[in-house]
Amino acid sequence: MLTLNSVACTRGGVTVLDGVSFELAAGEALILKGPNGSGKTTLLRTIAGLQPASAGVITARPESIAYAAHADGIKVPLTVAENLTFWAGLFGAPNIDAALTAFDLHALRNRPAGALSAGQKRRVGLARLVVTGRPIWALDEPTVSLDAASVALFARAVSEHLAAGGAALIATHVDLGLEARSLDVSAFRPTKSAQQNAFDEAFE
Amino acid sequence: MLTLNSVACTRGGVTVLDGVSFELAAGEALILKGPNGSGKTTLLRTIAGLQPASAGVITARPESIAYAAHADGIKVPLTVAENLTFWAGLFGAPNIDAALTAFDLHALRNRPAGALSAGQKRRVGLARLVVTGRPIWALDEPTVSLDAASVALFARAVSEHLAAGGAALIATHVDLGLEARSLDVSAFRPTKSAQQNAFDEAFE
Amino acid sequence: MIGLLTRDLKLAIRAGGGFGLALAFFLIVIVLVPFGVGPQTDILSKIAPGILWVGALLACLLSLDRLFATDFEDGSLELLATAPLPLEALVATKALAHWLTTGLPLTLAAVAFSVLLNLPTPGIPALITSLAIGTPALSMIGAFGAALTVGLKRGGLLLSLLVLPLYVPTLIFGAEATRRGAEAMPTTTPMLLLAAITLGAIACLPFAAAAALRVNLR
Amino acid sequence: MIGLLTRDLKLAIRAGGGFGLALAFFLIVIVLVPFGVGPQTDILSKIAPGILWVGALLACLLSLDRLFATDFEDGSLELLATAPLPLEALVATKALAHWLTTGLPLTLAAVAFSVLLNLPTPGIPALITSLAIGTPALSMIGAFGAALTVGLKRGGLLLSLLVLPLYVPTLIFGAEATRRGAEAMPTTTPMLLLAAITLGAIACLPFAAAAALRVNLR
Amino acid sequence: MSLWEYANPRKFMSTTEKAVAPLFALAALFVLTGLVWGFFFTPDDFRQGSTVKIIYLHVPSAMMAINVWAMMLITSLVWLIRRHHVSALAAKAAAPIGMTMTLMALFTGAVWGQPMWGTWWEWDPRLTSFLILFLFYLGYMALWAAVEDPDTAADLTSVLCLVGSVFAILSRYAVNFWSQGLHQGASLSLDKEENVSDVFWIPLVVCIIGFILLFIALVLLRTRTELRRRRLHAIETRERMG
Ligand code: HEM
Ligand SMILES: Nc1ncnc2c1ncn2[C@@H]1O[C@H](COP(=O)(O)OP(=O)(O)OP(=O)(O)O)[C@@H](O)[C@H]1O
Ligand SMILES: Nc1ncnc2c1ncn2[C@@H]1O[C@H](COP(=O)(O)OP(=O)(O)OP(=O)(O)O)[C@@H](O)[C@H]1O
Ligand SMILES: [Mg+2]
Ligand SMILES: [Mg+2]
Repeated sequence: MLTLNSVACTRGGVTVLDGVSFELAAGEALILKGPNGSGKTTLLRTIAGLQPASAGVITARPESIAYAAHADGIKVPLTVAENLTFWAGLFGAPNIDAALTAFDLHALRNRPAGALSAGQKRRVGLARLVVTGRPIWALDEPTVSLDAASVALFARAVSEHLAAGGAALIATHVDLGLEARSLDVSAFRPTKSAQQNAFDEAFE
Repeated sequence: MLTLNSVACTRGGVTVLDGVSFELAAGEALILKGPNGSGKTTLLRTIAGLQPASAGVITARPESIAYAAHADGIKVPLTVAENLTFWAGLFGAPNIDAALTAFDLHALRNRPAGALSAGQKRRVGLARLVVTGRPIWALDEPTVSLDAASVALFARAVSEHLAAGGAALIATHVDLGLEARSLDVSAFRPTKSAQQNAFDEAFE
Repeated sequence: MIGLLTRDLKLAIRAGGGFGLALAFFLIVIVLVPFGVGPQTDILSKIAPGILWVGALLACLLSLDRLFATDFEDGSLELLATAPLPLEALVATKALAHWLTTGLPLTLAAVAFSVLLNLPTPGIPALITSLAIGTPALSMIGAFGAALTVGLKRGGLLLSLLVLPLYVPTLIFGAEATRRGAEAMPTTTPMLLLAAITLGAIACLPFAAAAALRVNLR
Repeated sequence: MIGLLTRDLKLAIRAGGGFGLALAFFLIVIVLVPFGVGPQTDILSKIAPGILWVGALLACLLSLDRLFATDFEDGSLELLATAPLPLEALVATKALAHWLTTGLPLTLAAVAFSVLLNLPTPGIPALITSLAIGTPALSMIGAFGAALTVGLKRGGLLLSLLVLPLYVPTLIFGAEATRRGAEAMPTTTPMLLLAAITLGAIACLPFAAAAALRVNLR
Repeated sequence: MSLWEYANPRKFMSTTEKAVAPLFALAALFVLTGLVWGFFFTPDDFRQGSTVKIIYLHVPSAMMAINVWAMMLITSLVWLIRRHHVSALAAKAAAPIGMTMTLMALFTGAVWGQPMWGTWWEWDPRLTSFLILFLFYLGYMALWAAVEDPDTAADLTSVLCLVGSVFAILSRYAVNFWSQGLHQGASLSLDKEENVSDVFWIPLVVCIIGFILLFIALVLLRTRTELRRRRLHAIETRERMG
């Protein structure tokens, strides 16, 4: 579903990853590991199409990726249901019930999002993924602020998504209780020379 | 150092915790546990003095509490060193070296905070605690986005703080590798009648 | 797109005021000017077309700052950029929402305000027509400026520095049309020019603004 | 407090411009007004005192919006509220930083701008003195308004709605002093009244603003 | 050999290294000749007296003010289409020069206007459009200053320059519509019949050539500086990244 072929990503003019290659098939999840600052967020943003890869090719069906960032994109003046309905309308989903059920949000549906605790807000952010109906989930530390029960909910949602033929790419520092391959991005640190090259050959 | 005596906290007009009592002595840490939405953030904010307790008494030396919230309060246009120096000046700390060392930030000191990854930013936020020089740390999910090595750094910083006669109150969902008492705040859910009472007796 | 429009309108209303706020600001500016320039009615009625138009411009400006910034800060803009909606449509919709909450109420209420400044009666229809034709351009140009400055922490003043010079043609033709109306002269030429600017802005600027947004999200 | 002041100034400068931006905005307003009201020098020189003062007011206003909002959104305001600095001092410092980046450059550059609008020469010292005395009040009152609206997502317009009426006395005395200066009349009375407002604002409003901040943080 | 070769920073640096100093010398020669000739060896105008001599500063700076913006437009387009760093940095380097030229035209005009029209400032369409041009320069430079990342800044300012150019032309048009002015029409057209006489004309042309040379020299110098600054930024970033 998603293929990366020796992709390089830059952030603020510096190459942070180089030569990333992997393949993600339907029904498969891949956990991105790596210490802070190793470039997980940069890689996910590149795959989501928010920034161009500075080298290599990313192959995926267009508009097949649902991205969830560090920030949730929740509008605090709107209620939970209004937030999700907005995304549902945008992605052409028929309704939001499946999403509410997946993340146990029925009780909170009419709360303004500003009156949620950190973990509850995160659950709303994750519920958006279900609403997009896209096959590849690209998630950046999805379980931040979640309690154990919610992490289990999330793991179940991912498993269901995979069972339905989706795929998931998850950057995380904690154990999610999912059985999946994992990939340590720190292996793709650019060599000194590659960094030099991509960086400012034009200016020497 | 810090004593709570049947404290009740409200959030958005609803009592979320009632009858919270505990004592925190010097050199001691207390982990606040509880599912999402159980009121940990509310309790910490109340203790930090940002909102009044609706019942009960909180006893602590004035200005003894350093609070760290979900948000870091980092100015992205300033560098790491400038950010910390600002707080050092405000709290009267002589320099920021100890803080930089505690969270391994020397290499990042001249980076603009906007060019940090999520975990690096979090480390800067935590380094502020060292700079405050206050004895009681009240921390709201401090290890969000941190990798394993940084969590260990954090645990060491807390241990050192405790060994130096400080105390810490930490709300978290994950295991920090600290040996400390823990307190489940969901035990303090208000009874139906208490809630009714605090909520809108004035309107009945 | 309709979903986005209703969301933006809902947000504007929940945040207090929505439609009323731009009006109130307009009213205040119009009340302040006599305090500033003194109460002589003849001078006031002479400068009325200009003041009304400058007031409309400033009312637009003040609400522009946060047009994309709130979405940028809470992360929705990134998510919207990966959604099936093209960014050009996003910009156009945002500009439309902005116009509905500022330009439109201003146009509708202009009659009342023109009386406050003693605008000669024949100028009133000209004022209303010119506002109706010209304010969409103000919103669209403003959206472009907002897209340019979305990543900046304190974009407010910079935004106005970028946007106000772009407002000059609209202001000139709008105020001129009103003045000609007030002096019972034909207003066709400035109105046509105003319409041309508006159409041009609506046709081209969404693309420029979307390009700026893409760069800022990178 | 000095730390806070330098931090705020640094942030204003890094965000682009700092001192220059308010000036540029002021310049633009002064250019826009003739576009609106027409190029006749006699009318312009008559309304010059008012326009200059209204322009100063608006330049203040546009940069107020984010005075506390950025700190609120990134969480620093909560942390500052628990710091050893009393909130009153915080407010006063923020207002001072705001004045240094808007009121002060405006005052210094007012000579050049008054030439553009053909303000009669004897009015120029009066304009500068009145701006020097009056703009601190604008910043302080504005800080109060910003403290009131800090929790709101789109505070810009609402803020101006709250603040502009509070600006009326300052505007009236300031413009009056300038006008009297331009007509070579004595300006002592309006200047004294202006000074009284400024002193009053500086003495009392930090407390009101700090109270508002405390409520908004709760 | 393609022209684009010079868009390579290294090539650009090595080529211009030797060109800058001679260009400055040549520019100085032309400007000084033109000014001295104009100031001391032309007769006084029969109506305007010796004040007319300010024309030798006024007209060249006014022409350059417009042409610099045109050059920025072209280099911005080159950056957007071909992504040559030199092009973007040349636009950045030109802006302050253009702004200075605009200010100079405004200032010499004001100094001239005082004896001629009796005021320092008049809302004449030509003067007003220069004020607007000044604002465009200001906005452009402020945007460069405000955006941290150099590539982002280059992209944003290029888009602004593009849109701004369209609106600058519109404004020029609108301003003419708004007020009929006092200012002179163009006198440097090829149709010499209605022009000022040769005595004034030749030194003026010399001055104009001098200003163009001066601009080229300054832009090359400043572009070199910007390239070096960019490189420094790159090195600093890499250093900080460790
Ligand atoms: C203060 C602002 C002024 C500005 C911005 C300004 C702008 C310009 C510009 C752009 C040109 C070049 C026109 C061209 O070559 O087509 C020009 C030329 C000229 N200006 Fe001004 N001007 C100003 C004031 C004045 C004043 C006060 C006078 C004198 C009364 C004056 C007299 C002239 C003359 C004689 C020319 C030469 C026209 C020609 O033959 O090309 N200008 N000015
Ligand atoms: N705007 C920027 N400019 C320059 N460098 C940046 C910028 N943003 C991030 N970086 C750097 O790029 C590297 C990769 O950052 P990224 O956010 O991808 O890391 P990450 O793996 O997601 O880390 P974390 O686990 O902390 O979220 C880091 O070293 C970071 O410091
Ligand atoms: N502004 C508000 N208005 C009304 N209710 C609120 C508001 N903010 C939070 N709440 C509610 O108060 C309760 C306590 O919230 P709090 O943020 O203290 O929880 P928490 O224990 O910190 O949760 P988490 O682990 O998710 O951070 C939650 O049920 C939440 O929904
Ligand atoms: Mg990350
Ligand atoms: Mg919490």
